[in-house]
Amino acid sequence: MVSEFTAVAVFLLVGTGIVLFTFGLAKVIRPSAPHPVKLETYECGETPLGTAEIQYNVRFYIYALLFVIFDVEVVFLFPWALVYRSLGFFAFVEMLIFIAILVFGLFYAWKKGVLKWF
Amino acid sequence: MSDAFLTNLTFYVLSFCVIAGGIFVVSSRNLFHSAVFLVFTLFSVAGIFVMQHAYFLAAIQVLIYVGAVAMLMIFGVMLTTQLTNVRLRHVNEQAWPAFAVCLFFLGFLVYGLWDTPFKISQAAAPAEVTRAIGTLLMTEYVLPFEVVSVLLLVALIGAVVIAKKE
Amino acid sequence: MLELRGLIDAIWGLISGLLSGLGFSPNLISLIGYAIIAAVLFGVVALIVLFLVWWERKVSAHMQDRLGPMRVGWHGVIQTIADALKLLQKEDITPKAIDFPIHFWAPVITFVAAFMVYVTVPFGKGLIVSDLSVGILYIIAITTFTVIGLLMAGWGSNNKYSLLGGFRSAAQVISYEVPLTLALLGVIMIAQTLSLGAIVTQQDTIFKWYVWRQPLGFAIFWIAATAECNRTPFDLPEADSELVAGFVTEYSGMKFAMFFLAEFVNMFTASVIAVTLFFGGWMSPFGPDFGPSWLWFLGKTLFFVFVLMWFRWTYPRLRVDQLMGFAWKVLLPLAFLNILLTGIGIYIFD
Amino acid sequence: MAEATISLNHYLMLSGILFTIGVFGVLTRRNAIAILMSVELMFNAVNITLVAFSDFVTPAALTGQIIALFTIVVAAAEAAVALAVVLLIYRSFKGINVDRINFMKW
Repeated sequence: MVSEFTAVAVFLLVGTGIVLFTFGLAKVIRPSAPHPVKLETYECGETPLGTAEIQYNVRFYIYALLFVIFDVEVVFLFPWALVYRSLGFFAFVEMLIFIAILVFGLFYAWKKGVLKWF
Repeated sequence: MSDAFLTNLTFYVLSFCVIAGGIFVVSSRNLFHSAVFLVFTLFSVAGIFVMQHAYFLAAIQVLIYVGAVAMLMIFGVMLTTQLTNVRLRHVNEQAWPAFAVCLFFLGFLVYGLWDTPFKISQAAAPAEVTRAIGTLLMTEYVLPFEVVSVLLLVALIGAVVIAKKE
Repeated sequence: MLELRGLIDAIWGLISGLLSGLGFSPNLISLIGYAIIAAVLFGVVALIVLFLVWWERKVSAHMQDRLGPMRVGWHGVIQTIADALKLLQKEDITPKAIDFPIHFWAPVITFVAAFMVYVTVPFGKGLIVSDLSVGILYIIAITTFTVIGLLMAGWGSNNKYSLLGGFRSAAQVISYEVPLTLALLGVIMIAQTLSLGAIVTQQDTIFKWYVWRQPLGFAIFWIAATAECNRTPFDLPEADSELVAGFVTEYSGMKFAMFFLAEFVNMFTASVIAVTLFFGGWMSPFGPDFGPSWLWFLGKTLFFVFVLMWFRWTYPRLRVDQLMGFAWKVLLPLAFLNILLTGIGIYIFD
Repeated sequence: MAEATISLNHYLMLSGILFTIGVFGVLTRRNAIAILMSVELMFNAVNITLVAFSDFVTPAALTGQIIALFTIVVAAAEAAVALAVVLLIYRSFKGINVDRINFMKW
């Protein structure tokens, strides 16, 4: 049962445990002097105006979206890269088509101006 | 601690994480909490994949679902919700009927699955699963593979057209 | 021989003998073994990070013709330990408006994700906790949790600067993630394996280092990795003149320390990946048996960390539009070109 | 090996429960993004099933794993487009509660 991923699980548990332990330790050691001003949201010493519910620009979302598409592409490239040498020229052409189609997408986004920040 | 005990323990702990995470995803009032529990559930599902010897798929699950899809959800939540007004009603009027329907559906699934004999195969899995997947993608599944790129292109263009500011 | 593996095996022989004498089952003993390794490695990583913080301050100081920390210990070597102890005692000031569970778990996730990379890092000959078959893919996958941590910190703080800083960091990290991964793909095409241990053993002399066959790939990787670590010239998330402290604005005490340490761990990780994939990992330039392997590994890695620090005092900060444009319009096409060239190169040269 | 180990049915049950949770979410949540999350849960339930069958029924052919891989890709594409639609809805309706978005009825 002890597979290669057992270490990953153990590391997850031990790492989280140690971090939480240091938080707990700090809680025991540190002073606590509550004051109403300390409970305020930081805004350079001013009284905060409104909450953080400003509308953020949609461009962040567009980058996230491009990332999703290209991340998925990369995932398909991994198994391909692993067998590239054994499969020969055919695999290369297949991947060329695959990449070309997505580079076209990137080019489209570029021309549409979504890669521009301003 | 025998092998079987460890396997069982891992499975039940992971299943608990998956199911508890799923329940929180659909029931949390705070949408951002839902998204974080979604990340938790997806990560636990990756653990389940590891138990089923699908190591490549587990890595992909974390990479695409946690790193991309859940992150996109979080972006969506951050762009459309406010932290302050989470006290609104988050379910519609159909909650109880839906619960009944789901219970019936689950009962139906369990009833259907419990006694079905599946052809359990004892064949050995390929030694290097990732390499085998690569070979399969390049030979047997080459058409779906190329269609995926077209699908991604369509999704990219569609999403850009929809989300772009006029 | 100065190899650590023999020593570790000897110590582990003693402990496991003791445990099996106490009637523990073999499975439990190996679990305990992993737990001990994890705890020890946590300590090692923490020590390395404390050293890096001190080193960064010294390097910065000397590059600016200052002295840096001098008081605590010889040339201030234990300054960061003193700082860590100070942070441990700091009051944890959290505003009332935060989303507590999110705010609390964000630093934990960020740090643990940064730490979990070291499961499959080959530190030296035989010094790898678990040589995962999906090695590189595992590292790439686990580091995506950093983005989740950033977004949680930004949102959970309920602060304008935090939210904007979190958004910016996340957008930057994901933009550079794609060219970074594509740059690593060139090495995988040559090496034909994802396991880091195998990649290191393939590069057993200086002539077989993959950097010679992947110069463009390495350049892309290194630029993207600098951006992933939020280092200058890509340190926009911490542009203190615009965003106060970015997503860590509302953090103090140990929680702040976790973000701070995770940043240095990530810096070390980036150097580790560069060394392992492109510069022969723990192999010495002259073959596997020249000097202690872990020392070669540490030396090479620290050199690359030094390069990151060097960047910081050489380049000015980019503007946000230049930053994103560079990732998508320059690095990404170059990364595709690199894959194409690698594909053709393998045909011509092999 | 006296104790029972995990069989195919265990995975199928887990998948069934997760799928049901997803269905419940889709039926009851008002927020469009929450509905999308529930759909992701359903996708994951299906993937567990596919990989389980791949592991127990066709371990050599890996069919289930390949199909799960394609499922993940389709899910990612779906999420990208669906969230773009959600953003558009948010812009025109100033909210994303789906029971308010009923202009197609008339």
